[in-house]
Amino acid sequence: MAELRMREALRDAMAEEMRADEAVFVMGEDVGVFQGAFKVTEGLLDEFGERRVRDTPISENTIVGIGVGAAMNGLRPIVELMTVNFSLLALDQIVNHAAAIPYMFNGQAQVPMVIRMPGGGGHQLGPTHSHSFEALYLQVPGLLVACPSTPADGKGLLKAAIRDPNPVVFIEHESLYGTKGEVPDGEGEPLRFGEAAVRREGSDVTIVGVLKMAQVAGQAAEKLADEHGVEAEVIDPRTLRPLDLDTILESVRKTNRAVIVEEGWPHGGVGANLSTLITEQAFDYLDAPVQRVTGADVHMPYSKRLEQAAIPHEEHVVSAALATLEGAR
Amino acid sequence: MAELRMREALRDAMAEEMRADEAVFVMGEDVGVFQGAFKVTEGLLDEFGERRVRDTPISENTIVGIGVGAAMNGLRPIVELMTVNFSLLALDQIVNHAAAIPYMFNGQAQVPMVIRMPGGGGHQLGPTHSHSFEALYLQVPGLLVACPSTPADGKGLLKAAIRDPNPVVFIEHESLYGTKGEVPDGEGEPLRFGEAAVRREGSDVTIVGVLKMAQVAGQAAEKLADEHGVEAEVIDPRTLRPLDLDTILESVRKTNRAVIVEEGWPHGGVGANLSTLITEQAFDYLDAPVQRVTGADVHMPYSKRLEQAAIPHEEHVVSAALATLEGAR
Amino acid sequence: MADLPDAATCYELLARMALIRRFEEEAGRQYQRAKAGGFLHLAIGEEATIVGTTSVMREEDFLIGTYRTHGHAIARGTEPQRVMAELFGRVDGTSGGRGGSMHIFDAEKRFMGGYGIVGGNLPIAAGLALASQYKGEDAVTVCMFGDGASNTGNFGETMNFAALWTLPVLFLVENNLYGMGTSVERHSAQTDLSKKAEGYGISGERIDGMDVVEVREGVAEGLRLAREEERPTLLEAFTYRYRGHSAADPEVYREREEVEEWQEKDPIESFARRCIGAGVLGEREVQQAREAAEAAVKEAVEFAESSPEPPLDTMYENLYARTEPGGWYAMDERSPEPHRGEDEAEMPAAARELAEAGAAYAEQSEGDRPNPATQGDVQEGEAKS
Amino acid sequence: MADLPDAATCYELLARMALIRRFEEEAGRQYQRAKAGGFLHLAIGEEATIVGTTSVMREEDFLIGTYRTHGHAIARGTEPQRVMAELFGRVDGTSGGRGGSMHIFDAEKRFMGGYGIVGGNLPIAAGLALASQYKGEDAVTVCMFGDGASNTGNFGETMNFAALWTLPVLFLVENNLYGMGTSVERHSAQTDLSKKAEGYGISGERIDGMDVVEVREGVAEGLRLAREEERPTLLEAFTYRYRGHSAADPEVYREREEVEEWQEKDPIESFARRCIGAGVLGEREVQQAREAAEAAVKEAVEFAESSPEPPLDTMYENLYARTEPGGWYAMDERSPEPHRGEDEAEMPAAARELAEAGAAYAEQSEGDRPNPATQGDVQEGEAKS
Ligand SMILES: Cc1ncc(C[n+]2csc(CCOP(=O)(O)OP(=O)(O)O)c2C)c(N)n1
Ligand SMILES: Cc1ncc(C[n+]2csc(CCOP(=O)(O)OP(=O)(O)O)c2C)c(N)n1
Ligand SMILES: [Mg+2]
Ligand SMILES: [Mg+2]
Repeated sequence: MAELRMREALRDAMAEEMRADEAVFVMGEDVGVFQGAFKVTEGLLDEFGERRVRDTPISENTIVGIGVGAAMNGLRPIVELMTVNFSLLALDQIVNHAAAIPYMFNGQAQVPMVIRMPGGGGHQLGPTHSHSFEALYLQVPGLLVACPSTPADGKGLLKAAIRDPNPVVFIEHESLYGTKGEVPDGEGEPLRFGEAAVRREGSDVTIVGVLKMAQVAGQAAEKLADEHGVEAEVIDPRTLRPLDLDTILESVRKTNRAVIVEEGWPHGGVGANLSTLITEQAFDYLDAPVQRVTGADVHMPYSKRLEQAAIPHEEHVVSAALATLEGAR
Repeated sequence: MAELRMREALRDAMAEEMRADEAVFVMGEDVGVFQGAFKVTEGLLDEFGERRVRDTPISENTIVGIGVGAAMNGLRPIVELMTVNFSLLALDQIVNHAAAIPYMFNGQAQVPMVIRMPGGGGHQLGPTHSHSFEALYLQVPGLLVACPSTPADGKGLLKAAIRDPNPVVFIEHESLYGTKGEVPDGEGEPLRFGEAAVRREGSDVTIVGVLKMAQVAGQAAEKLADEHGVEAEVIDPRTLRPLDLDTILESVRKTNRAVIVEEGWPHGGVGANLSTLITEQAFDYLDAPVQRVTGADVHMPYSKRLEQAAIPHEEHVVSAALATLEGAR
Repeated sequence: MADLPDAATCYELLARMALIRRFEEEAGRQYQRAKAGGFLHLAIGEEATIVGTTSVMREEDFLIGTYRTHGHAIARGTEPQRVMAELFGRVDGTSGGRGGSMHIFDAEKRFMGGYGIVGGNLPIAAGLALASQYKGEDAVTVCMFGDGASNTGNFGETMNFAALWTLPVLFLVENNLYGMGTSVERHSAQTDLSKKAEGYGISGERIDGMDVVEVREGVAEGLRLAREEERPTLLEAFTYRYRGHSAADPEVYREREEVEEWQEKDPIESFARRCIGAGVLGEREVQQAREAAEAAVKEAVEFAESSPEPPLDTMYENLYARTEPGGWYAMDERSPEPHRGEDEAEMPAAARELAEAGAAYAEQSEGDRPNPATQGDVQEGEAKS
Repeated sequence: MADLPDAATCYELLARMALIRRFEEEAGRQYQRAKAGGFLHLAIGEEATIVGTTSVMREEDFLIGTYRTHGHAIARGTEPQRVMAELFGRVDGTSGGRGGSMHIFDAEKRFMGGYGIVGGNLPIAAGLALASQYKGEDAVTVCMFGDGASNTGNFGETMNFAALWTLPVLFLVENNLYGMGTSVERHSAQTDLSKKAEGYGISGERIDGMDVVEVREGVAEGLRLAREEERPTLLEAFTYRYRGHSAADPEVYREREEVEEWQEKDPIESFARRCIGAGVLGEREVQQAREAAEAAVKEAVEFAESSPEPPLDTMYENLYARTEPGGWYAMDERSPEPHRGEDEAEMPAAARELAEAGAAYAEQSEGDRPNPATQGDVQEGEAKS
């Protein structure tokens, strides 16, 4: 085990897969000479050269479209969109092309590409630069959607994504790049998509947190134990498509209560989807309605004070968890 | 009362508002000489001329962006995107500009524009041309979202949308353009956004249908009454932002059961959002989990047989409604 | 005027153009009979541009086009019957009935689609070309699109990429003077489309898209530049669609005379006359080409008619490529909807009958289509776009 | 070499450039002190392009720019203190603290923003111009954007619209040789950006963006063409940013020497020298301009420091414009989340304390910033973009 930062773990995943497979290459804005806007591709240009680490013009839709075409012609592109916020410009290529092509052409073409995109709030980047679009991408059939919250998951899921024959939207969180964690040494094994991680066992309430909120969920669980004697089970789905609903349901059938934590908007969010799926599948097990903790329903304000109030914190998760237990104690 | 087709009612709404306000104009691909891809703008060019009915090049993001700029400079653009499917190309201007500008510039600029876009399946248009994106747009703060299912609502909501100071995503259904309905004569009054319509009263189960599925919900209700002696209350939200949850909750508190019908994808859909909101607000009133009827989780296949199987029909709604009643009878 | 190629080639060119013409005419008839659904975009009048292009391409080269590409696939060598079966939405169709008229695809013939989104194929073309270059292969990608598509953001972005990365790609604008109902002068400030990419460092040429021989020469040179000099170029071929934009376009935006003028220059007629005049082909061979086309298309319809509809349990096939067995890929096992498609047995009887019935719930009735120009029902709007 | 304007104008130009320079330097300092957050894009070195442009615009004209526009707003007449307050995220900021450095806006001065999405301002500029034309008003819209933005799809789409509809707009590329860390040669096949719109029927000119007088002349002519001849044009101004792309860019993509060479041509120094040389201004006036800038910026910081943070109950203000009273507009009254913002009292104590605490949960601590080049924490990545 080595301790790595998320950005280093992601870079290692790319470097290892590039060494193993000539078809894998990286392209995106400032991924080369600049070493990546968030330094995730640091060093790749030096090791692999301009042919395999390609700086691009600012043309999101075409960057992704070139990835699609290259993937259809035998390569395994890793496309970096500088942030999720700009992926809106590429959505046509992501939804109507990358995701649709294998189905629409009845399997004659595959699109084995990974589209990496960091997002989320917390650094006062303001309205256009703080989006959380997990809820947007999980809607789309044909895509796989990953949202790792630890360096080990980041590395394992990215390796899996690169080897996967399907188009993968790989969502990273800008606040997690600097966080450290244990990562298996050497050529780590890829993780399987569709396998959630139970971060903490507990019998009182199930807390599901996505991306950065997986960490907030964990902190809240400690607080619940220390200050309220509540034992929460904390689950990180790790991928939203495929979704490991079994693990979540198993937990809810045990705890009879659930809280979903996400950074995105409340309407039609990850929480709305999970809350519905859980309620549909485990209605009779629920002692209280599933609680959601979401970001505020606004375009992220720049002011640090407003931004912090707009993003979920462990306090919100704690109160939501206690709300599911009301009456029960 | 006159009987009009949806497309005529929508055209009348635009024509009336254009006569009343010089600032209102229409722009989009083939809205003029061609009379609109779906004939909704028929006759407008003849009456208002090229200055106010503007054919555009195929440039979705810029079409919307020009609307945003024109709206910021005192006009009231009605932008037609030929179909919702192409709105993905304009999503950056819709989300990061139209929807964000009033908030991000703290009210110094308003964006009073309407973005009309027809969508939905049922005519074998295949994977790239059959999307239902209501669930995508309802997520976005700053937007209003309308989805009329009758000619009267179409006219009333479009007039309201044109007069509204906020950006409105106005979703029409290609299958509804030909349907006829009673529309108030003369200068119809605009409808208020955020007011659902109770199409049918009933005490056994609440069925909420969106856009074309509002009609399928109504057909299903008749079938439930005739063949199963079940009295369903049918609600058409008419707008998804703002959402008239009060009316829906009032009904669910009476019927204790709910079914949501939508044409779009199951994950993170309109149904997931409504099901969650209903369960959160009326958990103790629910005798059964809220049921959803959605489109299949695929890119709409062209084959008529597959397409029909992928789209909800009254049979699906009937069985979902009966499922909520199981045990109860 | 460019010289005629040898007799065998001339015959092949004529036969291929005639085949596409007949195919498109028949497709139109079958659409009227509601055997084909959705939108139907016919390329009648544009055969010389299509066949001239493919006739000088190598097998290894890639072709990618728009939603108006029945002819492009056939020109690349796809069996007409498989294209017709796709229009019928049958399992033997090029996309197994999933894609339809706008989404034809034939990996084997390196016809890479068939795209419903205007301009959507341009970045993909650049990607196909990038991969060929990356792998050190000789293949060139030919990207065909319409005059209207030259206004999309993808056009500028892709031109810059192609020039910047010296990609082995040839862009060919099928300028048929209209984007739907909007004429070039009304949708493009620059009406000389061959110049439209100069600002991005890509030079262009204008060619007569009605003259199959001139198209061959222009495309051959463009392929050479891409293959040997890594120089992407932009060809503008002047052509014309005799029919409406799609099946039920009343064509209020153009005069009957304009259509007739262009029909004077019919690519098939004129080429046939020239071949006969030059003594390269005889009347008999021209007749023979027509009859061959007639027979092939008749066969195509029979084949399509007899091909089965896709079974419901194939609904989710090819949505995801699976690396390994196991259900963990299936996305909506938990969706409360009956699990349509993946297991017919699971479908509620009602839904199954419904689907078996096929058209039962479709807006459009089997049999003749209403005349969109006079009637107000859904077909109108639908068929318009 | 273009003639100098009269003394008063020269002083005004010099003073305005000096003010922007000092403002930007101070903004950088305040960012290091973590008084300003997010990204900080400084225009130091680009003052002549900015001030030369605004100095020949009319009050009624519109200016629209990018995320590097503190100076543009100030050049348009926005009080520096209100821009600084925006960087501090305070209620007296140009956007009340909601927009931040990348989203400056001043409707009164017709500075129409301030956009974080590269290329996002181009279509909006065309829309502003369309409305002026539609209303029969004389206003011209000036749209400024970077060399990197010329590769976005919006560029081509907007150029075509502007030419097709003869919109009263002037496009000005601030070519500072880099889009982030990518040099023009590495991101644009066409390196003469003034030619980049020719394919769309828009001609261009190259001007020295370091020479405020030359910028004035070029822009004045572009404004005239737009206003009098309805002819949109594209100006390419050569300029240079002395600082990194944003606050913590280690600048591995360029040599120190290159930066120094450009600093030789410093727009403020060179213009001051020239004015003195020509006897139009004296040393004393130049000194006076500097001191005025110094004083104004000092004041701006004090003002920003003393301006309050936005109260939590303003969270949802201006998300929607309301036509009438009544809660039916509020979108998430039903969201199970405490209704943060709309009613402070409703907020759970924890959340309120938290928010009051301000930075408590932010990754970045108050006080000096870590050096991104050497440390691995989040600032690094963050500050990079
Ligand atoms: C992005 C997008 N916008 C709009 C449409 C609707 N549409 C289909 S074809 C067409 C006209 C295209 O004209 P052109 O590029 O000249 O090709 P042609 O049909 O003439 O072959 C339009 C607007 C679409 N399919 N995709
Ligand atoms: C659509 C989009 N893609 C990427 C980014 C990230 N980004 C911010 S500035 C920038 C470089 C822009 O360069 P240029 O247009 O030359 O402007 P400059 O910063 O040099 O003034 C990039 C890639 C963005 N903000 N928007
Ligand atoms: Mg055309
Ligand atoms: Mg630049």
